[in-house]
Amino acid sequence: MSNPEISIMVFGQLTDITGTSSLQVPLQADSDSMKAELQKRYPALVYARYIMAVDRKPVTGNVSLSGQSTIALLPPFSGG
Amino acid sequence: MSNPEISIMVFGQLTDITGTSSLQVPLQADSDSMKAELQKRYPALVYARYIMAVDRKPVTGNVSLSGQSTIALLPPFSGG
Amino acid sequence: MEKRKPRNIFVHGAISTSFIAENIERHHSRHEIGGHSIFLGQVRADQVEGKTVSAIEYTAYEEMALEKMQAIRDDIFGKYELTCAHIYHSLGKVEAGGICLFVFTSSAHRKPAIEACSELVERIKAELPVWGKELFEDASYQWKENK
Amino acid sequence: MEKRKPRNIFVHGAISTSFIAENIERHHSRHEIGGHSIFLGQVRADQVEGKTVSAIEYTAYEEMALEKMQAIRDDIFGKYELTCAHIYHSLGKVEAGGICLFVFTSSAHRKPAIEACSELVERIKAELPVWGKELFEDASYQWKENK
Repeated sequence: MSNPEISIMVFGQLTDITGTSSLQVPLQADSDSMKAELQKRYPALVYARYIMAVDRKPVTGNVSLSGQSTIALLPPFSGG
Repeated sequence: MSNPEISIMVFGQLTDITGTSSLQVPLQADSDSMKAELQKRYPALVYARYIMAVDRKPVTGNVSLSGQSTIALLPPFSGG
Repeated sequence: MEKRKPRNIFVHGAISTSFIAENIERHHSRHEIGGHSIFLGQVRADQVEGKTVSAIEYTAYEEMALEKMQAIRDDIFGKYELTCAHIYHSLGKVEAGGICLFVFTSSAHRKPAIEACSELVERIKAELPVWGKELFEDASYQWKENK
Repeated sequence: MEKRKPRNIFVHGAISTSFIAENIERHHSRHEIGGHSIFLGQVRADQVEGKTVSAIEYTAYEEMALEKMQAIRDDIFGKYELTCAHIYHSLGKVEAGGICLFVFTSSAHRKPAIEACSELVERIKAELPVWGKELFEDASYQWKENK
């Protein structure tokens, strides 16, 4: 059985890498495996500065994911 | 021969003591004698906080005065 | 902590001077206020390798930005004795010379308003998930970086 | 130093929000500016022994104040990298809730504008020969004191 797909929001300069602001990727068990999956699909992410946010909180360490998780990729902020 | 009169500008709460914003007093040789003359006329000045300005500069020490001097009495500033 | 709906800070396009004036005007009835501090961010026409920035296009992760802004507000109100604080940030395109950020704090005496305004500006730039895309006159672009 | 006629800073009565808005608006064509800092002093309806301040009446030793303000401007422009600075202070009566002081600084990056604005406010309050007479509702008064 393959993993269900989940949407990932992509912001700022990372959209230059992904070509879209909303990715559909197979759900992974945790944020570390999700990062690995994304880097396999978009090798340029390895060199990009970004953080992952899960449920609108920046991920520090590794957190587990579910189909209800809200996931986003955030490059350095540049508001103001 | 009596001294010529000179105008002295009075500002802020000092006008409560002098009753006017422009005094006419006999010219004195220097700022110290002028202060003494003013305190003789308005004894409440002894207890008032103020500086004298001559030609728009605060007087520090004693400066000599002439009929061309522009003299002002300035209580603590409270702008803004 | 109780869950509140965070207040909106985002406005579409440039922030107008009439919007700013109305905001100030609304405080004339607040007779306990003695000082207001305002910061306005304005889009600069920077030169980059012979090209000129003509506008910045802002995008944000809005839900996260509003939650974060509410947390920053709570911190600031805990730290400074303010009567009020108002924050507005542009989304979408703001031409060079336009206002993209409006931070407005008020207090009985001047110090809290001045210090809180300055701290809010720093935290907004560092902590809100907002991105600026600097558009050049020839339709090329680069992503803004905050220092 | 060469003798210049110092620029005027005094306006009669309260400073209107439309005056403030026009002043900001005029900077939209200055594309090298990235940040503006504004301080507004507002007349507070302080309570003193059961009486309420209804207005402040400002007087100044104008010639001396303008010369001093020019000297302060020179200091500030020597110390901070500003594109411009504008200062306005009320004379005459300003009702509670009205704006009596408007300090407005601009720079390419935010820090100089913010720091210069704050320093200007401190120096204006400490060094300009201006006096505020706090008028109570019953026609009595007391002289304002700056801390």
